[in-house]
Amino acid sequence: GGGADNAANQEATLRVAVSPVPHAKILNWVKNNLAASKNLKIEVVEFQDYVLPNTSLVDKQLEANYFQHVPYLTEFLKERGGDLKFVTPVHIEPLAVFSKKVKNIADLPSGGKVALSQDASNQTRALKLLQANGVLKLKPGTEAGAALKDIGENPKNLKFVELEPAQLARSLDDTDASIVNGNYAIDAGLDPIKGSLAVEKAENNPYANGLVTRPELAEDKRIKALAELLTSQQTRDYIQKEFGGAVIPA
Amino acid sequence: MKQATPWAEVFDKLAQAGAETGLMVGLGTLFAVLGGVPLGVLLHASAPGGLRPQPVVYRVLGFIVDLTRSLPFIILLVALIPLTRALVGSYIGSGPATVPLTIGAIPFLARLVQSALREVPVGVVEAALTTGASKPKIVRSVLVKEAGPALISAIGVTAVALIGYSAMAGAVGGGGLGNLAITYGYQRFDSRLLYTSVAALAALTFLVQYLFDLVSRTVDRRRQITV
Amino acid sequence: MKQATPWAEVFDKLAQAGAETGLMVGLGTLFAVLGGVPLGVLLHASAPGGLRPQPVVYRVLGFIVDLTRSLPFIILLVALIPLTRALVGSYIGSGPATVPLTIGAIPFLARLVQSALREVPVGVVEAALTTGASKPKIVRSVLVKEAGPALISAIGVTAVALIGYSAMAGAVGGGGLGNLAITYGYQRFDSRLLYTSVAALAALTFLVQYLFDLVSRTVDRRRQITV
Amino acid sequence: MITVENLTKAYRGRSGTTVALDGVSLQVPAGTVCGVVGESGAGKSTLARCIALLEQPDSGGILVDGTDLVTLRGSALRAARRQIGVVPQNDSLLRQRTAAGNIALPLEAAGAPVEARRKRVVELLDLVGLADKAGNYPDQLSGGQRQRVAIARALAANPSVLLADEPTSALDPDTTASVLTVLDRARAELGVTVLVVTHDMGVVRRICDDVAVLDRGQVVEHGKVLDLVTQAGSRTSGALLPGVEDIVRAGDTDARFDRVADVVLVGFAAVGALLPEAASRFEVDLNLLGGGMTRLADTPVARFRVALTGANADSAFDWIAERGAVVRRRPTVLAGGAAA
Amino acid sequence: MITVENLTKAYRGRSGTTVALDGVSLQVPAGTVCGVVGESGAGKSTLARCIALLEQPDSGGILVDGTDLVTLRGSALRAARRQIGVVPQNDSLLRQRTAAGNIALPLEAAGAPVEARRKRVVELLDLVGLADKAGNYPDQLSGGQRQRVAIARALAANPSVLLADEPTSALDPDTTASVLTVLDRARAELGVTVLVVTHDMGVVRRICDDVAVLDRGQVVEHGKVLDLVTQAGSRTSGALLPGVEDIVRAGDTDARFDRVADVVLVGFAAVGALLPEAASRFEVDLNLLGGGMTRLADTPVARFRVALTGANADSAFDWIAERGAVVRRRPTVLAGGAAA
Ligand SMILES: Nc1ncnc2c1ncn2[C@@H]1O[C@H](COP(=O)(O)OP(=O)(O)OP(=O)(O)O)[C@@H](O)[C@H]1O
Ligand SMILES: Nc1ncnc2c1ncn2[C@@H]1O[C@H](COP(=O)(O)OP(=O)(O)OP(=O)(O)O)[C@@H](O)[C@H]1O
Ligand SMILES: [Mg+2]
Ligand SMILES: [Mg+2]
Repeated sequence: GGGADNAANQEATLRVAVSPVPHAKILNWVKNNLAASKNLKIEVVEFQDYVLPNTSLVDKQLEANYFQHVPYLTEFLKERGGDLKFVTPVHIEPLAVFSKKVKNIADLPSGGKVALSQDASNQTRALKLLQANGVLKLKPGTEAGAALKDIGENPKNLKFVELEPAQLARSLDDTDASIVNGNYAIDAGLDPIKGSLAVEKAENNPYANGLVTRPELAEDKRIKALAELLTSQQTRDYIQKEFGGAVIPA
Repeated sequence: MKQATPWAEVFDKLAQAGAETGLMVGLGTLFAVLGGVPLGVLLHASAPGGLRPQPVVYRVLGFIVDLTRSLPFIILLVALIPLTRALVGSYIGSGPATVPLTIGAIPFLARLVQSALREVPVGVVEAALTTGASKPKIVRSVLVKEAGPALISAIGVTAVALIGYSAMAGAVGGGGLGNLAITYGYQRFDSRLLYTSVAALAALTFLVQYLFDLVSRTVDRRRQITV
Repeated sequence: MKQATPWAEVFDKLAQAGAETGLMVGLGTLFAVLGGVPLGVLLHASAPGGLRPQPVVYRVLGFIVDLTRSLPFIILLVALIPLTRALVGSYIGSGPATVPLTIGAIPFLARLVQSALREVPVGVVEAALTTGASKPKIVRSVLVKEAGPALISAIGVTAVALIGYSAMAGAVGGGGLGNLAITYGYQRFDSRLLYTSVAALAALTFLVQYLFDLVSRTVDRRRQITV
Repeated sequence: MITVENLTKAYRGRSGTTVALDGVSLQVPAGTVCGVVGESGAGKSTLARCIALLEQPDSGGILVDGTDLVTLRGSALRAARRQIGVVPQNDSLLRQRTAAGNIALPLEAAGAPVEARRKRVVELLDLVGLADKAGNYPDQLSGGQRQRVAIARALAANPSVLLADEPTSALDPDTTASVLTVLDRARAELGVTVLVVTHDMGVVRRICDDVAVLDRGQVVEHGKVLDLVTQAGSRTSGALLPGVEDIVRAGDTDARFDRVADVVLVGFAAVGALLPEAASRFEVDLNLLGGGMTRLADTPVARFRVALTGANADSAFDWIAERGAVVRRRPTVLAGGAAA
Repeated sequence: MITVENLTKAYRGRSGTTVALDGVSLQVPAGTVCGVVGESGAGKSTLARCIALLEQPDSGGILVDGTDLVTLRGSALRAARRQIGVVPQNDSLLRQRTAAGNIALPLEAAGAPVEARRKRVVELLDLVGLADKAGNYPDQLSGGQRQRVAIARALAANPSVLLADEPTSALDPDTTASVLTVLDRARAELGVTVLVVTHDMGVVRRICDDVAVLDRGQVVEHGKVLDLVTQAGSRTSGALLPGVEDIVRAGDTDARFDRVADVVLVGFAAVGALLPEAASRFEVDLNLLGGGMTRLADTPVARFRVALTGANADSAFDWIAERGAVVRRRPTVLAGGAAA
């Protein structure tokens, strides 16, 4: 149905776009366990795509989305236009470097094959994680949106392959290392804390996924209520418990 | 390992996803037929050796058809957002997702229809021409009827392709069995949901194929090898 | 707006992606033919009214074929990882991606082949039977030959479908034009790359379709309507 | 009325050019039946297909009932086509329609109302003896039954011109006779102009007014059947009259007899009695070496190879010839060895 | 040698059951040609298709050269099939192969080496008069040319049995004659057993030793052609001998004459001279009301409707009958009005 009515009607269901993993799981838990307390009606709409949740929010097909972090939102608004507001961060999916071949990131073989995500922001994060661990150096000034072409120094002459995010966790038999999102790692039975060669820091991590809405809805009481619920202690406990470190409350 | 999804939840999810797939594939096939059969007929008629060869029309139609077939689904979907909104008001969910699915299936079916019509024996078409029937009439009562069994097979192939395609409706919240298999089975490593949704998909495909096969054979009045 | 990708880089990327797509579609089509035509022949022969009807074989083959057709590509790809690795050592890159692409295309082509073979006039097959030719011989020199033009069309449809499918090979680092359009053009908002890669895809599709059309018509020895 | 003027048609293929029609001119007056005969590959079907507008001639004109069909377009063309019934040589039935459905095709094209259509189809099925096969699909019919469906279909919309390419090739003599009766009645009662391609001389004998003989794309004989049969040496007479060569035993020369001649007799009076009467009148021994009687439409005709032995043999033949018969003497080898 | 025993075959369809063969028994001795004739829809093609193993009979047995084909399987079956050449009634040429390619099909099936194959194909193309059409595809051939390709194909692998369903239906008389010569030579020189379904009595006359008449799925006549033609009232004689009914003018009753009879004459001696001789010997007026002469294989036969006027008319007929002719008197209406 059209978006305008739901936006105007304070009682109407709040339609929120999420990525299937892990956002849908978290939001569904909130919807099933906490929403009633705030008299909030939520419709969870799962998108397999990272562009359409924003465009459809701009198009007023939805009232909010919850799948992205600030850097991605900034990039999106810059490139595609529109006006969206980041309401609150909810969780971080720290990236971690896994390997079945080496125990230490410094042991990555020369000319080794490293898999990272094909989507822009995860790729940037992966490259920055590698840089932070001294594996490579990005060209100066490219950190913000770094892509493979921005690698300045690659002393080990590593070969990079871009894979679909969920694919990364499966690729370890075929790579020397793969940089995997925490949530996919834990589902794949990898332990991002103990089983990884390196993991993204949670503190001051700019890549916290959060709730986004249109500016005119920023003060909407339903959005505020949802933001509250998503960042409530119960939810944080749930995330902790459910994802065991692979997804960290922001 | 984490706990398996409870069966009750599995069935709930399957039921909902099945309904979504059913909607997308059912409507998609229906509209693909409404669009793809006429388009295929046009392609066939305007092609060299057709009922009314028109090289320019054929090339232009062919280009549109091939352009549409060449686009990755997500790009087609995005390109069609204005159309989808104009048609159904929104582009989110399984209903609206049917629009790009259909538009994607139409040129696919059209090419299959064209191939099928090419197999109608020329003598039969000539006989129809000599009756003084108009070309639209010949299309309807001769070409389409004579190619009937092959057309039904082609529609079946399209319906099955739509079952596969419809997994991509997940990009706009379309849900469906394919999307369920991807999100749960593939992204979340939930084998219970993976296997059940894949089984549901396979069963659906098998059923669709079986039915189209059956209808195609039933309406076919030609002799078959008997020994 | 960020700076547009320089044309030199665009062409580099297109060239590489084009090569990847060419590899995946070319090899994929080749192997799909090697697998799909025999499988389609088997389906046709074992079907009711076929050369040697075998209901059990037909059902089992049909089930495998339909199962494969029903799977979302990414699931098929994951399911085939062990096979792919066994065959080519790795499952990452455009070469290995050809394995699931092929396996996905085989049953698709097989059903098209089956439909095409069904259009071979029964009298011709009977005539071949009375010569005492063996069934494999009849398949090769009669069925496949007589259905030739339709088979070539079917292979063309499969090749075009592979162009579309191959976009999904990006999931395993297969690259290709479709993936370029999606990950760079669409997801990274690079319209120069989007449009050029889509144009390249369209041109490729058009070319493939045109060639298969041409060959199909050229090898066809049947009369066409001349007035 | 069908007028074909100087029609030329060649098929160009990879392996060379075949001239199928090489300047064919032909007239079929309204309400007559013209047979087109000739060897396999002579161009008969090509001619019929050109007139039916299924082949584009290279040059020449085709007028049907005064209009040049080739220049017509659109609905005028379709209306003209509806006036022309076509029985193609090749199997052309719709495989997915019943016999009745096939016959209904031209009626649908003409926009006949459903009830009228149904009635006409029943009538036609009856006419071709297939009332009990109305619901059979072509693949459930015998060869001859399929051919009769094609004939019924061509007649369905009451065309004023009928082009029939070997319409009885799959039919036994009895069925052929009944089909020919149907065609003959169409001509007689409805004034239909018929062009019938056939290799069956029986068909020519029974219903053709005119006949055209095609040979390698050219018309080598064309005229009224009755004129052509009495024309000595015409192919038509050779083909239509009872054979005389057939009967003579190898080595059984004409030498045993004084005089031998092939005699063609036309009409009731001549056919039965002329020869015996001559024999008794001239007191010669009459021997029939071959030939027989037949009928062209309603006219009995006969050709016999007659041998006369006796002094008056020559006079007897002269007498026969005077009475309107065509007598062609044959050389007989005399005892002395010289030809007479 | 083909033996068919009590063969039954019904087609079951939505609109009821058609009994196509109803207890058919038939024997075609090795090296003979058996014609199968009968009305359209009588079951002729069904019979041929059953023998060719293209239809599964409901009951009954089929033995070809002593083996029951129905029980054979696998390579034994294929070997047996290679011994049987089949010319189907329907167009059955491979559309995507040339004339030569079609003819080569049975040779490929038999695994003949390429060079032998090529040679045999050329030979066969020549035999059926299509040497210049070797490279034409079926859609580039005329109807009769296609039929000849089918015949050549059936003969290609030198089968010992040939089943031909209307092999000359699309052929003009001359081409038919040359094709029949081919079949006749195959029988004479190679001892091929031939079953030929035909509606063309000319075919039966020229090459058939035996003939079987099918009527609604049953064999109503079966025997040697020469025996059947002299059997009064047999369908075969009606069909094979020159027609007598045809010639008599409507209203032209037999009443004008004293005695009328249909006379069938067989053999060289009888055919030419018997009737005139009788006329002069008994001093009666001889009038031929119809009929003619023809030839069955090499034997001349004739049937005439003969009217005799004169006192000795009866004696003359008796004399004719004594000399081996079959004489069937016809009732003549006497002046008084009573039948004689
Ligand atoms: N597949 C079928 N289904 C139903 N009826 C059939 C089928 N095939 C043949 N028949 C019927 O069986 C009868 C015998 O057919 P068959 O083809 O043997 O006749 P035929 O003697 O060869 O006739 P023709 O001289 O016309 O070719 C016909 O009445 C025909 O309609
Ligand atoms: N499409 C074609 N391409 C090339 N040659 C052709 C084509 N159609 C017919 N011919 C040739 O043209 C000639 C005339 O063919 P047509 O069909 O008119 O003969 P026809 O007199 O009807 O013979 P039939 O009695 O055998 O049917 C034949 O030699 C044939 O091989
Ligand atoms: Mg012809
Ligand atoms: Mg038949």
